[in-house]
Amino acid sequence: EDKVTLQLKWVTQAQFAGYYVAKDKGFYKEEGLDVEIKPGGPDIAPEQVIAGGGADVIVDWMAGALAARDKGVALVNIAQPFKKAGMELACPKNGPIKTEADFKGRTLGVWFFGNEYPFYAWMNKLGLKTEGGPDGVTVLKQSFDVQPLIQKQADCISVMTYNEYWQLIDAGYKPEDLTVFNYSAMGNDLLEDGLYTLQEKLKDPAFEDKMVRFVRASMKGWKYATENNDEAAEIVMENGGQDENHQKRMMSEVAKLIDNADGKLIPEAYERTAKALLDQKIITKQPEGAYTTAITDKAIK
Amino acid sequence: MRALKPSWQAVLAVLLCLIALALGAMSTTEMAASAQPSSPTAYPYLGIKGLMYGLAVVAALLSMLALAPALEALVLCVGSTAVALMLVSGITGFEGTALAPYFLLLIAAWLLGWRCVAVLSSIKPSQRWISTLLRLVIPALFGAWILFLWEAITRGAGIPFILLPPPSAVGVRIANTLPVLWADINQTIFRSVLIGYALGCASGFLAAILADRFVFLRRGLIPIGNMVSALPIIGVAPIMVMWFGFDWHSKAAVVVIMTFFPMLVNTVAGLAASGHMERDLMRTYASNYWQTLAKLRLPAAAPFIFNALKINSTLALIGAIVAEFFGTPVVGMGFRISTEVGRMNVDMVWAEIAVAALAGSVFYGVVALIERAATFWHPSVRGG
Amino acid sequence: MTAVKPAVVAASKLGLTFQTNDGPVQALSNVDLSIGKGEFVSFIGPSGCGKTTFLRVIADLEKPTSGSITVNGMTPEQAREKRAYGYVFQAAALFPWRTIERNVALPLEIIGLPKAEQTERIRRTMELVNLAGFEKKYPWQLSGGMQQRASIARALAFDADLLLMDEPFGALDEIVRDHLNEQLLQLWAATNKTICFVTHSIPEAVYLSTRIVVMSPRPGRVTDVIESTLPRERPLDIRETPEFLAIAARVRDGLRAGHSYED
Amino acid sequence: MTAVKPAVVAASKLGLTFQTNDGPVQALSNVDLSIGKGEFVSFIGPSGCGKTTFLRVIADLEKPTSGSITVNGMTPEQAREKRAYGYVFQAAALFPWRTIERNVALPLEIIGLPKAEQTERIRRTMELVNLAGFEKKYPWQLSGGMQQRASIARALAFDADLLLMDEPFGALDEIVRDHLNEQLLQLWAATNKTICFVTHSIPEAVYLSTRIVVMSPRPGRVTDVIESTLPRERPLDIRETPEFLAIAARVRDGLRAGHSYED
Amino acid sequence: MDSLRSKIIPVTTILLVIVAIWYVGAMAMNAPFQRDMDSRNNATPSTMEFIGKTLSQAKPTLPAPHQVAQNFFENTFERKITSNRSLVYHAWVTLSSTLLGFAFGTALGIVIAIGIVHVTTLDRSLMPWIIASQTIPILAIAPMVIVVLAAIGITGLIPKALISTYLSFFPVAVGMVKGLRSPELMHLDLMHTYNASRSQIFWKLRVPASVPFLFASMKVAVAASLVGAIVGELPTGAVAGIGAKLLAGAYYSQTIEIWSALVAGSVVAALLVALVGLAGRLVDRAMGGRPA
Ligand SMILES: Nc1ncnc2c1ncn2[C@@H]1O[C@H](COP(=O)(O)OP(=O)(O)OP(=O)(O)O)[C@@H](O)[C@H]1O
Ligand SMILES: Nc1ncnc2c1ncn2[C@@H]1O[C@H](COP(=O)(O)OP(=O)(O)OP(=O)(O)O)[C@@H](O)[C@H]1O
Ligand SMILES: Cc1ncc(C[n+]2csc(CCO)c2C)c(N)n1
Ligand SMILES: [Mg+2]
Ligand SMILES: [Mg+2]
Repeated sequence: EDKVTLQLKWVTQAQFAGYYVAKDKGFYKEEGLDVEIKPGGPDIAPEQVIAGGGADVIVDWMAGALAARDKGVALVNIAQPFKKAGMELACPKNGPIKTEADFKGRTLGVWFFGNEYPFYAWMNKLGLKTEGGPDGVTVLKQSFDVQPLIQKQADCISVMTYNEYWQLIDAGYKPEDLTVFNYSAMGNDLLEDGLYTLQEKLKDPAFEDKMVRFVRASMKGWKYATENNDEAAEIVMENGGQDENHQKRMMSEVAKLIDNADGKLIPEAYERTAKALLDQKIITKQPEGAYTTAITDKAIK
Repeated sequence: MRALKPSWQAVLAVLLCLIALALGAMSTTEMAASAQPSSPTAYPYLGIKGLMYGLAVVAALLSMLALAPALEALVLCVGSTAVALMLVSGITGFEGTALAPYFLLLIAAWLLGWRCVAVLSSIKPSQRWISTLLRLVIPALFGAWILFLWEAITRGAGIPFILLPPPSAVGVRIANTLPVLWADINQTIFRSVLIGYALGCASGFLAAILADRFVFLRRGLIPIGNMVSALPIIGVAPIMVMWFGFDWHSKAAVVVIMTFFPMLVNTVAGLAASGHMERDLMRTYASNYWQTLAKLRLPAAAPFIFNALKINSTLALIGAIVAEFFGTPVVGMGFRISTEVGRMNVDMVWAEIAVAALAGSVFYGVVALIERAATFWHPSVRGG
Repeated sequence: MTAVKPAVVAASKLGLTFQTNDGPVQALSNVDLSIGKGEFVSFIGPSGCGKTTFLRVIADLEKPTSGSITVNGMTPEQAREKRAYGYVFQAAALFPWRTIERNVALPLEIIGLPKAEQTERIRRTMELVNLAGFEKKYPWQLSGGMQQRASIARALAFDADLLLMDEPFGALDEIVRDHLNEQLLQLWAATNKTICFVTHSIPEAVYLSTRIVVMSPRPGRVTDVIESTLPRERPLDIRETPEFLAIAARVRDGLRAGHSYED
Repeated sequence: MTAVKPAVVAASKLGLTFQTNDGPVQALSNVDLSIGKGEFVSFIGPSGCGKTTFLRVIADLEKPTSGSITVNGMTPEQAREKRAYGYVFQAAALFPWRTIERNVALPLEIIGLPKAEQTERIRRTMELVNLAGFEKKYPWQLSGGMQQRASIARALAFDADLLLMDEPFGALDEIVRDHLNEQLLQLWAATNKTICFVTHSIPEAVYLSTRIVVMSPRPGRVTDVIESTLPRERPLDIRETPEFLAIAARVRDGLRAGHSYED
Repeated sequence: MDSLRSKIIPVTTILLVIVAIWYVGAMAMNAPFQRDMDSRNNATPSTMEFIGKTLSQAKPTLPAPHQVAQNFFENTFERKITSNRSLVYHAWVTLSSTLLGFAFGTALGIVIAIGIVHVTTLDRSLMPWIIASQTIPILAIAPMVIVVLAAIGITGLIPKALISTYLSFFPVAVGMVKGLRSPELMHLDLMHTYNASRSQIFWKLRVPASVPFLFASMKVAVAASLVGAIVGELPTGAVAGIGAKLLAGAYYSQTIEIWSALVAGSVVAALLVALVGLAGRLVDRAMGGRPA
């Protein structure tokens, strides 16, 4: 059996159900793989882990991967299970923000640690400064949770459709109490969870073959997960997920982002992501060879 | 016999140079070039290899002659620094190609640097200004060597930039982002750290006095103080953000909690440190509690209290920075570190770390200077 | 004669036992003693017999385990709180962070004396113990005898009615000692202080005291109390008179009796 | 007579100045002195005149700022490294965390004596200073004089050829002092040790010494060196002989000359 | 035992005062959110009902003491200690790396202090850099440390313990430098007269003299170790330990869980500090320490 180490971007939750399902249901084993899944956390940068040799393949957002590539870690996207972005900005209806025009002079909660690019790209598009003041928006670095909204420290906060949004609902907000700005819906989305590996290693045909098998099994896992949400959520729970109900809900939301589980990258979304990063000078040069469709082409015939 | 003054560092350095010479090529490119002498490829240290070895060996040998310490230090300093500089500048452009001789020569140069520091610290100057100068030069040399090693190893071994950038890159980054760094310092150090430190130390001190004054409080407060001590910052910081908002107030609150306990523990230990006879003396004057405290027990506790002030000066800095990982405005050293890690701008991360280290050292140094002045009578200051 | 004066210190059946890691040590046993106002009482006895302990009991630094004691008619604690006495310890006990001058000032600060009067008293007592010129030095910069004198100056500056002095002149040479003996007698005569004085020097005890208490070791008991027949006015050469020598001989005999080795 | 013996201590033009916060203090100035093997030299002088400082220079605890000194023909440092001397400090300097017995054992542990011999020496010296029964006590459980005796025991147990003693008997009563004086003389006679002895007691100095060095204060100078004409064999009552009293008188005169106040 | 009883009354009194303040705080801090909720639901509760609600929210801003106590009790006593949900299990995971890190840290701190006191080169050159090292925010480099260690095959307990070490050696080093230099000059002189070797001076004089400083520092260090162990749990995937518990709680805003994990951490800390204190007292007693 070939060993593969997968580094996730965040803690164990239904966001990564496909991989846990593939492992639990033996899809990896069928492909002759022995996969170790390493959960991430708030201060784990998967890009660093892979550069340090701690993983063979990582789950990452495209923006972060391109930024790392710009810094000399040649990450290549080999599959893109998430077709749509799950991020959105949520504002209470009884607050001051109803439309994009109301942002001026307000405080918005944003996640950093590589998750801030879509927000800045959007503000860029709106022509809003992010240094505060009456003509711009004040940015608040938001931590794990939805407290800034509950504590009224921010007028809007970032949420994921599959996660924090439901925490707001749990906290007593009803869907009709909230205005949400969904990045995908606005056409501002940057690619989220994809699978990345090192360009150097991909040159090795044996490794490439291993990745083909890995992606094939992973996508099979995702397919299974999107079709059997509750079972997938339970598998996540068994692997250390927290709060069963929450995981079930997350699974069903995540399923909406997957589309059909073929892992194929949509080149337009890639271009949009690259351009947004270039515009913000996050990366200095147009990325070349930052993705390959070879793997998915071989994996999903 | 008097003409020679062998030192193990110099001898070992010469030995390492010889081994390195015997091993040959210093980089994979050089190896490749010598395998195919026909194709003229460029490789590191084309012309200066001999010069580097020569310098190292000569400096090592010269240093073992019975020179005046100042002269010996000069020879060592010049020799080792020159070799290190050449090593580092030579490998630029060929990162990750270094072979064993590269590292051996590096170690040899470092040994000479070490010897230099050792010689310098054994000098006992008669004039004041020289000893002050030495006090600054020695740690600076030591630090310079840490940087040399770091630069040479990251470049020589080709460590990925996003894992550990070479210090030169960090230096460039610092120079280019001074305004940002200054804004961060302003937010983190002049607000969270200093205010939190002052409040935390003061409250720890007051708690210790209260605990000392009232037995009831001592029995009740100390165990609870112990519990506060280990409230992990990562648990407390989000709560503080919840309570005090996301600006510096919540960071200062975290710093208060972190600095409280060391002050409490050390002050309590210090208040127990005054001698029995001295306490008896104060009793014979029917000196009241506060008089005894002010005139005997606090002065006697001063070494312990300064101990806490010193430990806290660095704790406060760590606390404020780490607390900024959990909800902040978009300025501050901790904010910058956590976001720039996410952006893979590791040089910026290290720039902030370097600034933090500098600020922390200055902070600590100021406290230590005050300590020397205030506890001049303590054996540890009078020289033990 | 002394009995009619009001007793400054009155001990009856006083006993004190220390509990130590290897069993109890009886430091004082059955001490009966009354010291009247204006007396100068010397305590003499072999090393470890309980002299310091007795002084410490008077000073409320040690609680007796049996018997009773009053100081100025009060418990030692009340007396201490009234600042009834000044104490010169066997060791100098100077604070290392204060200069000599500020060490002497310590008790004056505590009783809250006005600054001007503090300066005056410090000057006077520093001169008395011959330390003028060393005001600004720190304790560790002084010789052993000088430290001892600084601690005497500190107690004298305090100026209480009862002076407890534990071998104050032990570390001083004969000449300084004679000088300070004279000074102390003058001070005593002029101010009618009561003085309890521990010493190892028989001539010193005889020269200074109106009464000499001889103690014997473990358990510390009072074996002899010798009333001095010398006049209050005592020039230094009184020490050659037969009367003086007779008293000294009696003290020496009392002392010798308490020792285990006969020679 | 002493000149022919090999000099154990030889100081010439020795000077030492301390730098303090308010200017330099000259503790020793131009001291010329040679001490031969087997001598018993006492130092006497007013408090603060530099006696302790001189002993500390011999012991390599203080570096002279001018002049030169040899100990056993070596520099003081070399002599110290050869463990040439034992030192009794003016204060007891016992380690508070060791029992008395273990304090006495300290130097023996350091020179690495076998356990059995350590026990034997401790027993012997503890008896000598009359502290048997207090082996297991901690220093703070002892009286001042007992602590001083413990520190003497410690130095005697060390058993070096040169003994430096700084007012070792200052805190002891006359009887114990006489006893220890005799013991010390016996020890000295039996072992041919060289002893440098600081004291404030003129009779003690005369009784013990083959030579008495009188010093004067600030800057500490040697003002008189008195050779004793007493025989080596000295019973205690030699102190009443006219010869003894004559020497004592000469010492007293030398001492008085050094003092600022005449009486 | 008597001293135990004489401690219980003060501790409980003060705890009661804290709990009372805590309840008031919980009501005050949870009230705004409750008001929001009520206004969204058009509910108009009576004052008593309102207070009751502020003390029974599922994710309160400040959980009420009884909520924390209940959660703490359930997770401590009602779960198998091997269960992933048992606080005892998590506390044990954290404790093991704390203890290892504390042992490393104390040893390292002492070694550094010895070096600084005895080697002039180190005294002159090392201290500023040790100080600088302590200003590096641990949370920033912890992931890199763990990545690098994992790359060379070190995983599990050791990386977490190393982060504890990093935080705990400093108080020990600073305190011990002070302590080892605290013997009285006369005692040092005495040792010089015996021409005692450096190691003899060290063992027989410097070490005993440094004991009060050592224990004061070790109390701070053991607390710092615990913080380090908790910090170290995050970048290792936060699978077990009090840090993992805190993180999971924080991630889902489960404030009650956070607080009960915090309480667990504090209890562990208090026990550790008390243990060090006890060891200090025993050592002091063995060294003939004089009762105050
Ligand atoms: N460390 C020091 N720093 C400054 N001055 C000092 C120091 N040690 C001693 N002196 C000064 O040196 C002089 C001599 O001191 P020394 O201790 O030798 O006197 P001594 O003859 O032993 O007196 P005593 O009989 O009182 O013990 C004194 O005036 C003292 O103030
Ligand atoms: N704190 C203590 N704990 C236990 N025993 C003590 C304590 N203090 C004194 N002792 C013992 O009490 C006895 C009397 O001691 P004290 O100090 O009163 O003697 P002293 O007469 O002053 O002797 P010296 O002339 O040597 O100073 C001694 O045997 C001593 O060991
Ligand atoms: C510090 C911090 N960073 C990001 C998120 C939000 N978050 C959680 S999962 C996820 C998708 C990436 O896997 C994102 C963006 C957070 N809550 N806290
Ligand atoms: Mg006494
Ligand atoms: Mg002296």
